[in-house]
Amino acid sequence: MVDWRLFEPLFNYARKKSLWIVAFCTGCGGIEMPPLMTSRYDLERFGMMPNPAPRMADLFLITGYVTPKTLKRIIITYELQPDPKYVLAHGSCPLNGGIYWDSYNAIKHLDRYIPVDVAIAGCMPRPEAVMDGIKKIMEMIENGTADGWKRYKENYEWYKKNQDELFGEGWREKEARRWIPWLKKK
Amino acid sequence: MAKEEVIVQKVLEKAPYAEGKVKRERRIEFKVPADRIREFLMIMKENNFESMMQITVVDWLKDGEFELVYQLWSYTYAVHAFVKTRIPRDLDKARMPTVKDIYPVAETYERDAHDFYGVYFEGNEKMEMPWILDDAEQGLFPHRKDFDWLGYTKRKYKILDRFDEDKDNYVI
Amino acid sequence: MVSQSELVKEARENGMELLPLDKDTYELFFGPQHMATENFSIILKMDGHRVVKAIANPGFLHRGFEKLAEFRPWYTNIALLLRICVPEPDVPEAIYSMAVDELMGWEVPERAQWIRTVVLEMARVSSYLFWTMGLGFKLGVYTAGQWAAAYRERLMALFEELTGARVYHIYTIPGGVRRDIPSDKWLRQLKDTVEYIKDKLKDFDNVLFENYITHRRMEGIGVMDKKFALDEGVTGPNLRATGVAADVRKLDPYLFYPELDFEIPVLKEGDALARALVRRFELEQDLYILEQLLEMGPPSGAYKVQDPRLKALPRFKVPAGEAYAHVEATMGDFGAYVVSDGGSKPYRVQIRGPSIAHGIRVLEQLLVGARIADVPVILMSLGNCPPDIDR
Amino acid sequence: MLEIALRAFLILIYATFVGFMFMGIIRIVTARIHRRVGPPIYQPILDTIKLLSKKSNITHGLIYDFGIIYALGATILALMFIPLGNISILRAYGDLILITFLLEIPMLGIMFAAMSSGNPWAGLGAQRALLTLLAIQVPLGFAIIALAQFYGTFSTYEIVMAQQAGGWSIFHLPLFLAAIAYDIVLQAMFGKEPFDIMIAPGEISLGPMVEFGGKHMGMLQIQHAIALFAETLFFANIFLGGGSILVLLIKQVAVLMIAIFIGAIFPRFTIDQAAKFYWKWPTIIAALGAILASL
Repeated sequence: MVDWRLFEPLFNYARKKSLWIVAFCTGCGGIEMPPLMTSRYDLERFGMMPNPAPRMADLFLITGYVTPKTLKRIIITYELQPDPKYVLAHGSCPLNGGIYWDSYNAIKHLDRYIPVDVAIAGCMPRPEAVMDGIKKIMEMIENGTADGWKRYKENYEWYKKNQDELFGEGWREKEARRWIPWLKKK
Repeated sequence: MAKEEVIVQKVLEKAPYAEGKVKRERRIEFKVPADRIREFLMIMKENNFESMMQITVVDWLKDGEFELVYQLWSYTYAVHAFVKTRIPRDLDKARMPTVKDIYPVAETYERDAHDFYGVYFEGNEKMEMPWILDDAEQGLFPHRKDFDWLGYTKRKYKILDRFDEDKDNYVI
Repeated sequence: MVSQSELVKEARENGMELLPLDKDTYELFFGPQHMATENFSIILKMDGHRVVKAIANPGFLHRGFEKLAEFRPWYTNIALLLRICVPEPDVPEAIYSMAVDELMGWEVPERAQWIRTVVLEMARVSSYLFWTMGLGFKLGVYTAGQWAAAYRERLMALFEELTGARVYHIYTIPGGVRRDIPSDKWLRQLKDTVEYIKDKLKDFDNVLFENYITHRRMEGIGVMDKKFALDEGVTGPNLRATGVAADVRKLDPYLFYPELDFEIPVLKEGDALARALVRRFELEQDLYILEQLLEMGPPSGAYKVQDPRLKALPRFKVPAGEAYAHVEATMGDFGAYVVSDGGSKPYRVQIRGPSIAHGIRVLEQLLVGARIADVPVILMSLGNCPPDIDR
Repeated sequence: MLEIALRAFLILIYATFVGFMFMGIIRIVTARIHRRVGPPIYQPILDTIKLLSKKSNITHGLIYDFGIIYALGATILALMFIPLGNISILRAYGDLILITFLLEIPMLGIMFAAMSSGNPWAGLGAQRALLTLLAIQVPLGFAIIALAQFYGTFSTYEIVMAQQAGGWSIFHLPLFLAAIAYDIVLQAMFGKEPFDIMIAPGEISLGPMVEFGGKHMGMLQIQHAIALFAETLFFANIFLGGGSILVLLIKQVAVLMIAIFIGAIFPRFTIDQAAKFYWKWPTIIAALGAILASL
């Protein structure tokens, strides 16, 4: 068989130059996504494009604050993505809660629940800042330090413990079945 | 006489149990006892207050009462009406009849008031349906004034106590 | 690789097997991870590609603004409340400031009022362009969407020069605005931008609004009649599309609007196309309003009130009372109800977003019987903005 | 024997490469219409390498894997039958109906795979794709009949030869009508607006593709590239007079450009509207062509 490790630099170059984004606006930062994708900033120059299907996506942009209800969806979407996958947290809110530091419904430290590769500070970060963050993540992919997906696999117990502490055990099943009685009702 | 005064007079003739006054141009206010609210809103709807804008709950902790403000807007007169009523704020006593058959949109506002304040609207079958709050906060009614907001947040997210600072002296 | 049978077995063990709901129907989660919804979820009960029942599921963006506002001083709240409406954050700023002005009994200087009006109108134009982009993307005319987002960038640049920020401006404050117009050059640039966008409207017509397929896609979809709309608390362009000539700018005039000349576009059909076209005509009216304002020129004077109480902002208190202010946003009637108990923080702030009426009951009822392809179109034509439902 | 295998291999390499370039051209030209710079032309190749190099791969059973292989295989087979200048290998057997059929099969393969994944979006997309497939049959059939009637043969190679002698097909009125109908059908085959109903990112999140990730999607990218090449090549051969590889390439790009320009300015139809549309205008045009050709 072929030793695929030989091709690893080529693969890393391709991964770096072809980051597909999950189309999931998790917060107010979603408003800066269209400008990034259109003519003034045009991220497609770097081969990035939003993709509606998480199965095909590589980069998960957490655009802004994360509420527990969204975090459940984020975790599920993150786990749908095939490895290697990267997470870029956008704005101060996923870092420490930002302006919502005392809100009962905003996650304070996102990296307790899913691994974050690059975080951009600011509220709201300018498109240039986001592009800078993306450049950083490209560098990290090239030299192999963007290893959030590995960390998630290795420390899954810890992440799962934190998730279960926040949502309660069995939240996935509960979430999947929540609306069935209401849909059955006439 | 200004149109606002005419409207207030017209409504008060039909509903003598209410108090009404003109707050300012295009704003009028009524105070209604809680048990007559359905009756009164029906009168308001007949008097061309077509739309309900929101139901605001104000938690007057000192008085031990909730103030429910039904905010109506009339496209005919271009007048905004506050219909205020007071109910006790204890969980078992904070009950109101629903007004969703008069203003259908009230169903949504009532769900909102129930989720955040614990006011139960009898007759609204969507009261128990999941609304904005997640499971963890169900039944805590976090917007009440006596809810330990900061303590709950710290416990939930395990954040450090360095946030305990004097919040009375903000400087912009 | 995990095989299918193993997956099924695992799912059964965890009680996760797929249950058919009723005969011939299935459950479909529309969002939040979906291109058509902005972190908002609709649970659909589907029969083939027809919707049988829809349940709106908001709350993904809830941060508890109304509670947080009770913990923050009057002026700090501006930086918080504007985050309720992301596409046009100037609206919550303006309504909150207007309510506080009323409580304080301030007469806002003319210059400040003029600037506020300009900012609100710019926000309306940029919000409509953003909405056009959304409609284009959902219908599949990516070209129109991309152009709209590109033109919006010009307004963003102007906002940046005026307020120092692209999206969250924190510019309108109680008693006026935070800082003055930078220079006459800025006014000239605004004039150029208005003319530029006005020029380009024809392109949007050609590609999007007068397109045969757009009409086919949107005609007769999600029809509301006048009575339904009034009962359900529908406001703004959606109400105007059902034949009610209602506009807060005319009915409850605020700021500079009494002195301006503009029309209220009204259509009778009440379907998705009518709602889209009303928005299209309003965009033109807004550009016209901006032209008029620029023609007038900014009045001279101060750009915020001179009040000794403002000298020591940390001890700034507002007299007890309550006030309600509302403005016409692109989504509809945006209102703020502010109660003060005389303290240094608000006692209660409630922001009434128009989407709480449009996005829940109206949406649920309009979706019944729609095809799956119509769901994004109806959602977009209602101009639903989830953050102001969730607050 | 070895020579034929080598030639087939070379055709495959050429078709894949040019197909990827076509995908790049689509993205660049679309970006320019959007007033953007757009990605480099080799971007689809990078995308494919990235997809193939994914570390984890999800499969939903045998049909799921088989569908992809089936789609890729059918596309390659179709490619071999289409005349490519003077180096193609099976062109003597290249029947119009056979090639048309083979160009449609890949969609069926993708449908198999999508339906076996059990994702409701994929199911919805598969329904739409099958209905699209059904809708394009009618105008396509009439266009083929018009060609066969006009030239009196079903063989693609003979049609190309006849055009060398008697001028391009589209310069004859009946075949011009058939070409218009066929071009509208091509829009659906490329998956461009207004007939990108089966993937519709804003409505059903890519439909059948929603569950494919990693290597499966990489294979589908290759399949898409070859299909793009084969479809444009077929059109250039039967309507635009064929020619040497270089001439064909120019004609193929022209066909592609028309598709891009139409796709850039039209919204998407819903599936029932699209079916009605196909059974109305393109069918009438193509049928008229067929009647004129047989007179």
